[in-house]
Amino acid sequence: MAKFTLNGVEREVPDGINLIEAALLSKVRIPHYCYHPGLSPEGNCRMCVVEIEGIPKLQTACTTLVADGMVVETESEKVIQERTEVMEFLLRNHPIDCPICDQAGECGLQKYYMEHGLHDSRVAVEEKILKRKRVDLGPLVVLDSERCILCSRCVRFCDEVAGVRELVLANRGGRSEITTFPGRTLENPYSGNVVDICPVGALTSKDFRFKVRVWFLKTADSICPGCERGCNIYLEQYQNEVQRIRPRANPDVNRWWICDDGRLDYKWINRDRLLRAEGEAGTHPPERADEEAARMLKEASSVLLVASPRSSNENLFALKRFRDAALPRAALVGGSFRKPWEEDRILKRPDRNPNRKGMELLGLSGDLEGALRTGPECVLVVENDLLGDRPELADLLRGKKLIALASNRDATAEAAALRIPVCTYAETEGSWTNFEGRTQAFRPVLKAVGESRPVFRVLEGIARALEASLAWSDFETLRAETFQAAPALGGLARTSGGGAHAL
Amino acid sequence: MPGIRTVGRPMNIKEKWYLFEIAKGMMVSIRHLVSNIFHQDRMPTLQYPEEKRVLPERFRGRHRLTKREDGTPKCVACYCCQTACPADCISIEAGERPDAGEKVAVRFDINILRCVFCGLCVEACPVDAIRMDTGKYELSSDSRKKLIYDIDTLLND
Amino acid sequence: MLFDLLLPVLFALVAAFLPLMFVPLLVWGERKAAAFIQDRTGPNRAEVLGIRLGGLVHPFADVVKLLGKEDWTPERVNRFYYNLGPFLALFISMLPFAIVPLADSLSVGGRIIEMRAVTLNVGILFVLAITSFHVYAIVLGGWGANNTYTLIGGMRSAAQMVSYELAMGLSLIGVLMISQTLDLGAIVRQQGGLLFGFLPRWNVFLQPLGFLLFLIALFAETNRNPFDLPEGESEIIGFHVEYSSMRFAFYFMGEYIAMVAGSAVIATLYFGGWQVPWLGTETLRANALLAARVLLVLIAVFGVLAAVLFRSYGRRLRILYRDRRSREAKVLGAASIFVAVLALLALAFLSGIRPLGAQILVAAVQFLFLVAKILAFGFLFIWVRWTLPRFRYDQVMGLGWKSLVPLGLLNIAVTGLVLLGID
Amino acid sequence: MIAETILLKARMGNTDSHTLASARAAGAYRASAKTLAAAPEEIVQLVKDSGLRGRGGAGFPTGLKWTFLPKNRDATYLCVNADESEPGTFKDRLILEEDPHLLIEGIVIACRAIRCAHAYLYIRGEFCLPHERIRAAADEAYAAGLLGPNAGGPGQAIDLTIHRGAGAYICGEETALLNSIEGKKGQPRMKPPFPTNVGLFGKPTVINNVETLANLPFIVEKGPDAYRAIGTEKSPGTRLMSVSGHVERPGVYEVAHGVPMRGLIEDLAGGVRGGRKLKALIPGGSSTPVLTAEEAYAVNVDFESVQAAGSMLGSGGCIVMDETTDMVWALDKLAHFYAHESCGQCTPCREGSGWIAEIVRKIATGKGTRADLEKLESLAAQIVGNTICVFSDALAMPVVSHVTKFRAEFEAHLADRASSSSAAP
Repeated sequence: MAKFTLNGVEREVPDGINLIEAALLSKVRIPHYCYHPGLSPEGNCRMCVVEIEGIPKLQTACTTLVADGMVVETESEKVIQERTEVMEFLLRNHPIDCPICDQAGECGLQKYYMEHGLHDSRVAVEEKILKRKRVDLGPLVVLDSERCILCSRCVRFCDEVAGVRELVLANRGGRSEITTFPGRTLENPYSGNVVDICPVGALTSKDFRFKVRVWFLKTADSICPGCERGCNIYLEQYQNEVQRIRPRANPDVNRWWICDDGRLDYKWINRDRLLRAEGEAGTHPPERADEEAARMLKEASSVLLVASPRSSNENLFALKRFRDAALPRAALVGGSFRKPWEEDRILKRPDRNPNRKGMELLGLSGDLEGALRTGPECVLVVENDLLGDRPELADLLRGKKLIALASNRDATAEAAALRIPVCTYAETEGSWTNFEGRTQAFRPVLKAVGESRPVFRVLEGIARALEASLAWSDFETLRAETFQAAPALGGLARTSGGGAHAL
Repeated sequence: MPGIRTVGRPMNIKEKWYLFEIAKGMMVSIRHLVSNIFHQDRMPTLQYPEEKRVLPERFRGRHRLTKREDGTPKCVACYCCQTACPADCISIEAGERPDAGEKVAVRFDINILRCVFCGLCVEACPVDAIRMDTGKYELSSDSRKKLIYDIDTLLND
Repeated sequence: MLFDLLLPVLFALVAAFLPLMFVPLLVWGERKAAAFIQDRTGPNRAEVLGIRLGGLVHPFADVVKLLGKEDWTPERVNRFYYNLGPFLALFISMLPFAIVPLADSLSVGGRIIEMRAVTLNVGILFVLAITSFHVYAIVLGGWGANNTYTLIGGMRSAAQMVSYELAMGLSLIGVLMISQTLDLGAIVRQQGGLLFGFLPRWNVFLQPLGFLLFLIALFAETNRNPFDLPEGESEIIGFHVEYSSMRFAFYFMGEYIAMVAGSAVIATLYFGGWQVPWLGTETLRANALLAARVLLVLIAVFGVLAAVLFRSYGRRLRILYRDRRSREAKVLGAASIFVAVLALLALAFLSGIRPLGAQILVAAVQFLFLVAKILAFGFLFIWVRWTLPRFRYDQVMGLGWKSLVPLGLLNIAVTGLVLLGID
Repeated sequence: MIAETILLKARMGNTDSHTLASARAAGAYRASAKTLAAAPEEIVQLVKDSGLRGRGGAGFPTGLKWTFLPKNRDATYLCVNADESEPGTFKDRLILEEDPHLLIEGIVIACRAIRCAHAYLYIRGEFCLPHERIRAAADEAYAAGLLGPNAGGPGQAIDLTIHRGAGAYICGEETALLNSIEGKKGQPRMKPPFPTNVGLFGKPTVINNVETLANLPFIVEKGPDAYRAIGTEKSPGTRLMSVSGHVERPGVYEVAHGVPMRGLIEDLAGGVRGGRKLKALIPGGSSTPVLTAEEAYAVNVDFESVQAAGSMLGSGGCIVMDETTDMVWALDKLAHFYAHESCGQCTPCREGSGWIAEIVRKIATGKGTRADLEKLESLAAQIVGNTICVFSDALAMPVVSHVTKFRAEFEAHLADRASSSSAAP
């Protein structure tokens, strides 16, 4: 621990952290552009300068490690003047195109200009240096060189995190530019992160570009469903459609990053949704659908329930309770045949199911094919695209009455005799347990699409139609019951905190 | 009456009689009637579609979108007007401009049925793309659809 | 014989259509007067071949509109009563006209022809009886629409009308005491001659308080402002909210006809009915030729005056409109000139009038005076409506029971005392 | 009347002075041979005693710098800064061209002193002949065993790698030089850590100027006292002064520290060209503040005296400007040089240098306003001391000194000078 004085107040912070982090522990924000907690400090933007007693020149907080007895001023007149001056330099060649810039609203220049600049411009627009606009860097990223403040975060990200040297700062002085090496493109599987860490609108995502102004977005904390890593994300919606995914800092899981596959893994939420319950006789209102499902389950001589490693712990537990309460003779197996993808050393895990571990901890696994071979008359599939993931299962499923609780019109839903719409993870609360056994909660950002309901509500409805007592007053009750019944899940994990920088 | 308090000056006997007050009131209205019969030209009413009021120079009227020199919309689809609009009557869709790597509105609808003509959109516009200077105030139509002005209508006003 | 049969039918038709013809006129007058009182121009857009008659075409356009509107019947109503309401309102309003004498009686070939549909010696009672019936139209409308609000509205109106009927009856007794008859024809005839040598001997001068009470009660009976609570749709829902289209119009026509009928009754009872002031029937008949000449001269003068007015009006129209509407003044001006020329020609060729002709001419003049009096009261109704605010319900009731009834009694007492004194 | 004091230029002047044979004949490598027997600490002490100060510009005591190296280190590098790009300075070129063995001997001594097995010589890309000469000299030294596996004693290698720069002025900055040698973009590094702790390839590194190292043979051979006998107390030894500009005889003159500047200009360089009067003098290379004629005639050629006059002796690049010189034009040249050479890393320098250059050009072309002049001064103040390296200071100081010392000239260039009462062209 190191004791230092910050703005006249003595603080104690861990050794070996820099002044930005140390100040942040005391809720003092030191403005910065080039510094990012996930990258090596460079000290080129000069925005984070602070006054340290005994050192005549202002020091960059990002490169200065806190030391015992240090006396630091972050808001002295000298510091504030220097920040204002740096802002003037940063804005000197910055184009006046906030209106067309996607970053407007979450831009570091805008933010700090309001906080630390507010100077009158001494630059005529025609004096600004013109650079390349709309440079295609790679499949996901577009560069506007004029807007770039050359903080080199993106360059350092590629070097240090992605481990590829794809970006470089070319040229000198006022003509400096971010660019790819000749003949290369920015195409590493984590390239989207440079858009997030870009403090200005220089790097924009091709996927999100011009779609929505950021101030219209509503955000919720969520978890990436792409693989069993369980990266923390922000889901952002506008007009009840998910517009983009951004990583949410969690030093224990994904640090500040997310892979590009995860970043783009939201389009299915907006597309091909099952809006109403559909049976062989047409569409049903929700209660009718539940009754229809109950009738099919009751009439069948044998029933198989299929759980999914993509369901939340709460929904899996609800399914278990449903079996116990309503269909005690039914078999219940869990599983998925979603093809694994290639693991990498950064974030991606081979198993593409976000809740494999949770399913196992809840005691739901087993031999699906074997269970199918026993010839159940009716199969209830919950959030599991069996046929889409493994078309060869079609033979085993043939002749069986299939009920699908599905969010999208996937192959399984299409093949089902009755399909009931359920909410995706973007519309409900829930939790997934990642491969390390860390149970993380996600929160809804969308209103339920169409007539979809959370899985446990549908199960409640079917149970009611089966005259079984199964009801939870609210989601919290269900969650509490789940964690009580499965202590192995360990309850919701807390982030170890730190480094959750906005800029 | 319980709960109701009469506020105001008390009436005198003559007023309480009411008849005299009625007569006074009747004289007022008949004065208007007679003078208006003989001086119809002094009435403020205009024979509207034929006669039109001379509008003040800075009368705003409904919106229009301005163009660049090459005829394309000045609008850069920044959504500032949409953000500023208290009536939520503007909806924009942005697209890529083929030339300079900039944004342009490919769809720009003003639902004039919702518009309150406050002019905040004009205030908000950073590029002087939307103006309320057409002086057009005759906005009736026989269908709601026609009252949602699209970008072509707004550009050619 | 045929004549005896035809005459009542003729008068019945007159009694039925005369008030109906007043309706568009009054509607027009209502709208136009309201506009002018409020410094507006009022209706003037509807036209037939460019002729607008200052908005007189509008009532006809309104009828077309009302007929064209959806005639909607609420669910679960008693259709019979629902439909009976507006019909009653219209029908009952017309009835008083049947007994109002339109002119002095003619004597043709030794036969006296009374100028009214029904010669009834209990005329006043008939009027009172019939107007009481109006309550049914309203209650039926309110109740028949199967809507609690209309029911309440209907009840409210019924209470109002019943209350004021009493005051109305009391105020009439003074007239009856003076005239000693219930026959309207006799009452009108009594009002010939002069009072103190210069005033027409009209009951209004003998019964000023009675007239005032009757007038107020009449306003209340016809549901006109300031007693138009039944009509206050937006503030206190009236009995007719569930009516639409022509059935709704029936109620309104009923109101206007009641207004006309009321005006006729009040003119008959208090303003000498068909009596021409200062000129008795005999005097007029004796100077029929002179009267005819004066009349023709007046027509010619008015024709020329109108033509001059239309000319200046036409100039304004031509500036305003560049379509057929600008021709209106020309057409009307020509028509005025034409009428004036006709009148002058008639004047030139008029050399004498036969006795029967004199009688008919005088009857026509008297009828015109009656119409003028009715229109004057119609205008009073309109004028009051656009001047006074509406009474609150408690004020309506208070006025009726606590002011009008005692005053009516007082009027009777005073009249009685005066009559006693004269005797 | 002053004369040159010859220490470094002793062997120069012959057509073959750059060859090993010629150098050896004149006594080269005697000093390095002497150090073979000495312990490294002794050599360091020797240099410390001599009071030798760096000739790169800052004048930091060389011996002291060497002692900053950590005691326990597995490898040490010596980097020779031959990236002489400062406008007005061309003394290192003289050594490299005329007496490269003097430098190589200095390198060998330094390597022994700091226990360095591998020295890097970073030479300016545009130096073609110097590169050729030092390369040839190194080859000769290798052939003679003066460099190579056993140059530092049995089994003690001293290797020399000559690294040719690509033409960036900033690579004369020591950490940018390190980056450049490492193959990265030539951008200065954050300090701390200082190169003596984390330098080339992450190892402790000493970076010395060519002229500094060229002093070592004399010190080793003649001893620190003999060295201290020359020059002033705080600035011992001689100084290679590059005199350029409006003088009759421009060139490199070796003078003992402490001689009057007037003597250097008038006696050695032949006075201001054409008998004109001196107007201004840049004493230590383009990045040092300019001196007026009076100031210039009052100073002596040593660190303290020039510093007292508000400038720096820097790298000894004396630029003489006579009375016909347009100071605005002069600053315009300087500003554009610095705008062109800013590495673009730190915000104030990247944006400020270009901005300053633009404004100076604006003033120089008669389009400037009083507001521009004020902007110029404020911008210069804004960039001083706010960057990773001292490049921005190197620009800001000349700007400030030019504008304050020759303000009237700047005001005369302004477009709106009429509005100013104080402007008197």
